[in-house]
Amino acid sequence: MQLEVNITGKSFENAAGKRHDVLAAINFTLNAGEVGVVFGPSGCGKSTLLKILAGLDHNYQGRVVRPGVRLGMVFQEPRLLPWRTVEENVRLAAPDVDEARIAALFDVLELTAHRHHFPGELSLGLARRVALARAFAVEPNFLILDEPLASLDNALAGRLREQIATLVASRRMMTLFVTHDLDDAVRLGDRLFFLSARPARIIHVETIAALRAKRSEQDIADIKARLAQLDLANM
Amino acid sequence: MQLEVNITGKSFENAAGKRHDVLAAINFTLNAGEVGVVFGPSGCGKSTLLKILAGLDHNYQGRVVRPGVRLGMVFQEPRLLPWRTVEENVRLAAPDVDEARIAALFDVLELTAHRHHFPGELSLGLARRVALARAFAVEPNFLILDEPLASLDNALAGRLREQIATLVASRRMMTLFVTHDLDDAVRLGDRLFFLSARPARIIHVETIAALRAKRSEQDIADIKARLAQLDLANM
Amino acid sequence: EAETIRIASQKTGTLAWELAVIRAHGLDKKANLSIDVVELASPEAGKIALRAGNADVMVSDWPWVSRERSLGAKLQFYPYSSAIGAVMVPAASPIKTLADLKGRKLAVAGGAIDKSWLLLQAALKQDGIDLKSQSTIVYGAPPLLAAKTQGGEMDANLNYWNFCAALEAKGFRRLAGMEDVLAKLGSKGRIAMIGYVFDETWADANKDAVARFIAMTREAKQILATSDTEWDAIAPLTGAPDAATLRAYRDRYREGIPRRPIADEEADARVLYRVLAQVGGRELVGSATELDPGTFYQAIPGD
Amino acid sequence: MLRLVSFALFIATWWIASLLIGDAKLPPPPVVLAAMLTEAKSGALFVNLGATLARVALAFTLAMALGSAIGYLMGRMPLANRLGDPWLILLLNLPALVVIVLAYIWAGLTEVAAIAAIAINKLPTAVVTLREGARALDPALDEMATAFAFPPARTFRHVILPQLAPYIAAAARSGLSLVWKIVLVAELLGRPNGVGFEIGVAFQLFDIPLLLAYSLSFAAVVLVIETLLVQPFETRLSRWRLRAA
Amino acid sequence: MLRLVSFALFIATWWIASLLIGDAKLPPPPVVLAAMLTEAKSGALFVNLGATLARVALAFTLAMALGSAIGYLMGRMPLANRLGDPWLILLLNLPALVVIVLAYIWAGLTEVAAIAAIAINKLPTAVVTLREGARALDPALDEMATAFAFPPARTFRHVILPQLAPYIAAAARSGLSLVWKIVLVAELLGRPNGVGFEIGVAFQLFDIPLLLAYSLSFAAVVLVIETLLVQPFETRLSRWRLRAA
Ligand SMILES: Nc1ncnc2c1ncn2[C@@H]1O[C@H](COP(=O)(O)OP(=O)(O)OP(=O)(O)O)[C@@H](O)[C@H]1O
Ligand SMILES: Nc1ncnc2c1ncn2[C@@H]1O[C@H](COP(=O)(O)OP(=O)(O)OP(=O)(O)O)[C@@H](O)[C@H]1O
Ligand SMILES: [Mg+2]
Ligand SMILES: [Mg+2]
Repeated sequence: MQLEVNITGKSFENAAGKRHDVLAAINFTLNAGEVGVVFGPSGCGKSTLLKILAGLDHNYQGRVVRPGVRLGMVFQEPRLLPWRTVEENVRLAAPDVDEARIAALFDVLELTAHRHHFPGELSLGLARRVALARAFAVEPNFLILDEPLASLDNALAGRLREQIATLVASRRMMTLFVTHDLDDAVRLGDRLFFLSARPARIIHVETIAALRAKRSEQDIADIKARLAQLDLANM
Repeated sequence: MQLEVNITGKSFENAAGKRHDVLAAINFTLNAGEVGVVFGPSGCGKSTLLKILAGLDHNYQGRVVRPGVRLGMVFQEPRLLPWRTVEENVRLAAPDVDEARIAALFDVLELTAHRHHFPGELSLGLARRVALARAFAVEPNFLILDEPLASLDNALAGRLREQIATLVASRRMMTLFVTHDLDDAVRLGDRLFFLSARPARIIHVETIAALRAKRSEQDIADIKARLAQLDLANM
Repeated sequence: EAETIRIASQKTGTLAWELAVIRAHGLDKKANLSIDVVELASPEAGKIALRAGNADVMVSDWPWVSRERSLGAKLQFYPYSSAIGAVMVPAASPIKTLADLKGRKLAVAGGAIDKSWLLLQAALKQDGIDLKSQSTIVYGAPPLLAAKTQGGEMDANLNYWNFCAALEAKGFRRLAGMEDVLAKLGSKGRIAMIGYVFDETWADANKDAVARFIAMTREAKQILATSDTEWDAIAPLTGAPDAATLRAYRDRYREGIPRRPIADEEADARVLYRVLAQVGGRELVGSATELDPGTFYQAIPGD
Repeated sequence: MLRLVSFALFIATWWIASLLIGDAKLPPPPVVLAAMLTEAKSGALFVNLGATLARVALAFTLAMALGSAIGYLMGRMPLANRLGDPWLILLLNLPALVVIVLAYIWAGLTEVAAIAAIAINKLPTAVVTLREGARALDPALDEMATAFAFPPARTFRHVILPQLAPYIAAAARSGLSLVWKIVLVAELLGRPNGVGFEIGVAFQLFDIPLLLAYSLSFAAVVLVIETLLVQPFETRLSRWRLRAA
Repeated sequence: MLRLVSFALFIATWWIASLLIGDAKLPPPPVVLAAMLTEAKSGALFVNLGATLARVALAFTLAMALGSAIGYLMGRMPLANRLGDPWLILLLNLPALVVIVLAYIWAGLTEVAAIAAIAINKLPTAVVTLREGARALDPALDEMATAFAFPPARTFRHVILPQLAPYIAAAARSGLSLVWKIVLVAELLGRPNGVGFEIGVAFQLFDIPLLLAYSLSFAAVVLVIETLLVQPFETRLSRWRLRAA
C-alpha cells in the first residue's frame, strides 16, 4: 500500500476568469506506516494538495495513484452537519463503530459532555475535536489531517499528539498532515515536506530516521535546530 | 476610557432544554492602552466572554461597562461575506478608510494578490488575514481578537505580532485577545487572564510590568518559566 | 340630454349582437339613450357588475331573480329571449326520444342547477324515469362539452341553444328542445327564461328610460328577425365558422324572440317555478317555494 | 394560545367589516356559518370536501415529488438546466385554464385528466423553488460526504435533504395553495363534484355565503393540518437552529 | 445556443404530437402562428398583451414588495409569526375566484380592484417563501454586522439581501406564474380587455388556436425577459458561488 504523487500543476480560475497557479511540481511517495508532514506558508496550496490526494479534486495536471483505502479526513474547518448531533455526526461517517470505541474517543477528546449537542452549540475547538473523533472513528488506512491541533490548548494538544502516535503505531496506515508547528512536525512525522510559497513546490524533504517512539527530547531539539539553520523561510 | 467587567454567570440552554453553565464569576478592568490576554482550555468560554464584551450577547448575569467606542473584532472564524470580494469586505466595515491605508494593510498581510477574490477562493489562512485587515481598517479604540494568529505560518505570525504591537502603541486603545500560545501572550500582553475549565473563572492574573517595547528575550523567557511553574493546568 | 344606461354584456353573447345592430342603426340616439356597454368575458361576470354597481342592466334568468328577491336583493326581470337549451345527438344515433336517454352518457352543460337540465329531469320524472340516477351524467363547461360531443365522447348533449345551433350545423340531430317539454310541465306557451335584470329602485326612478330601452331593443330584434343581410354584418361577432352555423344561429335566435304579454309569461313562470323548486330543491330557489310576486317588471306600456 | 387570539381577531375583523360594508357585499360570520351547517347536515360538505381533498392530495404529491426531483437535477447539472429552462418557463406561464382544457380534450373528462392537469400546473413552481435550493447547497459538506465515502442514500438523507428543507417547506406551502386554486378551476370545468363544483354552483347563483362557506371550510381543514401536523414536525426538524440570543 | 436547440425541440415535439393526436385536439404550430399573426395585424394582440402586462407588473411588484417584507418579519420575529400565521394560512387557501369576486363587489369592476385582488392572491406565497429564507439567515454574519456597527441599510443590502436572494428568485419566478394565472381569472370576470378576456372569449368560442396563440404570446414575452434580463443579472449576482470542481 503506497501513495504515489506526481502532480505537475494545478490552477484555479477565479470568478473574474483569471488563472491562479497554486501547485507547481509536487512529487513524492508515502508508504503504509509512514507519517508525512506538509509544512508551508499560509496560502501556498497545502489544503489544495490534500484535497487532490483525498480524491476530492480531479481537476489537476499529473497523476496520483492512491490505493483504494478507507479514508479518514480532518478538514481545516470542522465541516460537521449542523442538523445532526455530535454523536450522529460521528456515527454517520462510521456506522460500524461500536459504543466502547466511541466512548473511549469522546473521553480522550473531552467530548463526553457534548455528545448530544448540535454543532452550533460547540466552541470552535470542540467542533474541531468532533472532526477528529469522526476521522478516527472510521478506523482509516489513510489519514489526512489539515492542521488538526490548531485552536486547542497545549495540554489537550499534547494528549492528542500522543493519541495520533498511538493510532499510527497500532495500524499500518498512511498519514499525511499539515501543521505550522515545527515541534508537532518533528515529534510526529517520519518525512517532512517543506513547500515553497505559491505556486507550491517541494523545496526540502527531511527524513527522520529515528523511530517515533524512541525520539528523545534531545533528538527533537537537534532536528529542530538543524532545520532552523536551513533557509526555509517559512517555518 | 476603561472596560469594567463584572460577570457573575452565563449559561446556555441547549436544544434539548438542558442548562449548560459556561461562565462563573469573571471580574476585571482593562484600561486604554492596555493589552489583555485571555488564556484558557478549549471550550472553557473564552469566545463567549469576548462576545459579551463586544456587546453581541446581552443575555448574562452581571454587568459590563464598556465605553461607547469604535470596535474592531476578529472572530474565531473569518466571518466574511461570501458574496463580496476581499476589498469590499474590508471597505464595508470601514467605509472611511483611504486607499493608502488599505494598500498598506494588504501589503503587510500579504493579501494584495487576493484583493478582488471572493472569500470562497481563499485558503483559511488568507481568510483569517482578511478578517484581521477588516478589524485593523476600522481604526478601532477597542480591539477584540479571538485567536488571531492561528492557521498562519510562523514567519507571517511573527510579522503580524509586530504589526499588532505597533498598532497598539500608536493609539491608546484597549485590546483583548485570546490565544493558546504562551509566547504570543507574553510578548504582546500587559495583563494575562488565566481561565479555569468550564464554567470559567479567573484563576490567575499575571501583570507584566515591563513595557512591551522593552521586553528582552531574557525577560520573556523568565516570565514563561515562572508561569510554567504555577500549576495552571491548561497552558 | 340623453340618459345613460350601462349594460353588462358578454362579448360572445346574443346581447352583443343586438347592441351592434342598435349602434349600427343609431337606435340609441333615436331613443334618446346613451348606451354604455360593460364588455365581459364570462356569463357570471354580469352578476358581479350589477352587484358591484358597475352596470344597470344585465341578462339572467327569472328563477335567479326570484331567489335573490327572497334573499333581500330587490331585482326585477323583463323577458329577453325564450331560446333555451336542447338535447343534441349524433345524426345516426339510435336515440329517438327523450326516454331513450336512459342508460346513456349525457353531457349536461351548466352543472346541476342548469334550468334546462332541471326541466328535462322534471319532464322525464312524469314518465317514471329518473335520469340523474339511470344514466351517466357528465357535467362540465358548455364549450368543452360541445367539443366533447362533437368528438364522439358523449351519447347526447344538453347544452345552451347557441352551442346546440353550432352542433346542428355540424350535422347533429336536435332530439328535443326544452321548449318542447314546457307544455308537459304545465306551461301555456314558450316561456322566456332569459331576460334583462335590473334593480327595482333604479327601474322605478328611470321608468321612462327603461321603457324606451325596451322599445329600442324590440326594434333591434325586429331588424334581426326580418333582415338576412343584417346577419352577414354581425357574423364576425357570432364567431360562426361557416355559413351553416350562422344560419342555425339566425333561425334559433328568431324563434327565441319573446312575443307574449308579460302577464302570460309571469303566469307560466309561477307554474314552472314550483316544478323547478321540486327538482332543484333548496339550493336553486332558496327558502321560497313560490315565485316572488315582484319578479316580473310590469311597467312597460302596452304589455 | 396566540393562534386562538389571532383567530378570534380574524372573526372580529370580518364581522365588523361586514357591518360596515353591508350584508349584501360581505355576509357576517353567522350567516356563513349557517350556510356551512346546512351543507354539513345534508352531508354535501363532507362529500365535496372529501372529493377535493383526494384530488388535492394526489396532484400535490405527484407534483411535489416530480417537481422536486427535476428541480434538484436542474440546480445541480447546468446542462439539464439549460436544456430544461425554456420548457420550464413555458410551463410556468401557461394559463391553468389552457392546461386543464387541453387535458380534458386529450384524456376525456376523467379523474385522471383532472389530476394530471392540476399536477402539471403546480409542477414548475416546485421545480423553480427546488432549483434555487439545489444551487445554494454547500459544496464543503458535499466534499465531506465524498471523503467519508457516504453512500448516495445517506448523503441524500443526511446532507442534502436538510439543506433543501426550507425550500421544500416553501414549495409545499405555496404549492398547496396553488393546487387548491387550480383544482377549483378543474372541478368547475369538468368534474361532477368537489368544492370547486359547489363553488361554481354558488357562483352561478351568486350565493356569497355559500361561496364563503366552502372556501373557509377548506381553509379550516388546512389550518388544522398545519397546526397539528406540519408545525410540530417543522419545529422538531429545525431544533438545531440556534435561537436568537 | 442550447436554449435555441431546446426551443426547436419543443416546437418539434408539439408538431409531432399534433400530427399524432389530430388537428382538432392540438392545432399544429403554423395554425397557432397564423392566429397569432391575425391578432397581431389587427393590433388586438398588443393591446391585450399590454393591458395584461401592465396589470401583472403592478400586482406583482406590489405583492412581492409587501409579501417579502411581511415574510421577512415573520421569519425573524416569532411573535409576528405566531400572530400572523393563521391569517396567512387562510389567505393562502382562499380560492382566487372568491378573492376576485369579493374585490369586485366591494371596489367595483375597476382596475384597482383587479390589481388588488391579484396582489392579495400572490402575497401569501411570497410571505411563505421569504419567511423560510429569513429563518435560514446565518446568525454569525448578523453578529459580524453588529460588531462592526453596520447601519441598518448596509446590513440589509450587503448581509441580509444576498442570503435571501435564492428565496426571492424562487418567490419571483413561481409568483410571476401565479400572478399570470390569476390575472386571467380577474380579466375573465370583470375587465373589458387583456389576455384573460380574450382567452375567455376564445374558450366560449372553443377556438383552440386562438387560446394557444394568446397563451404562448405571453409565455414568449416572459421567456424573452428571462433570457435577456433576469438570467444575466442572476449570473452576475451568483458569481461568488464556487463552480463545482
Ligand atoms: N449557542 C450556544 N448554545 C449552547 N452552548 C453553547 C453555545 N455557544 C457556546 N456554547 C458552549 O459554551 C462553552 C464555551 O464556548 P466558547 O465558544 O466560549 O468556548 P471557547 O473557550 O472559545 O473554546 P475554544 O477555545 O474551543 O474556542 C462550550 O462548552 C460550548 O459548548
Ligand atoms: N476554489 C478556489 N478558487 C480559486 N482559488 C482558490 C480556490 N481554492 C483555493 N484557492 C487559492 O489557492 C491557493 C492555495 O489555497 P490552499 O487552501 O491550498 O492554501 P493553504 O496552503 O491550505 O493555506 P492555509 O495555510 O492558509 O490554509 C490560495 O491562494 C487560494 O486563494
Ligand atoms: Mg489550508
Ligand atoms: Mg472560542
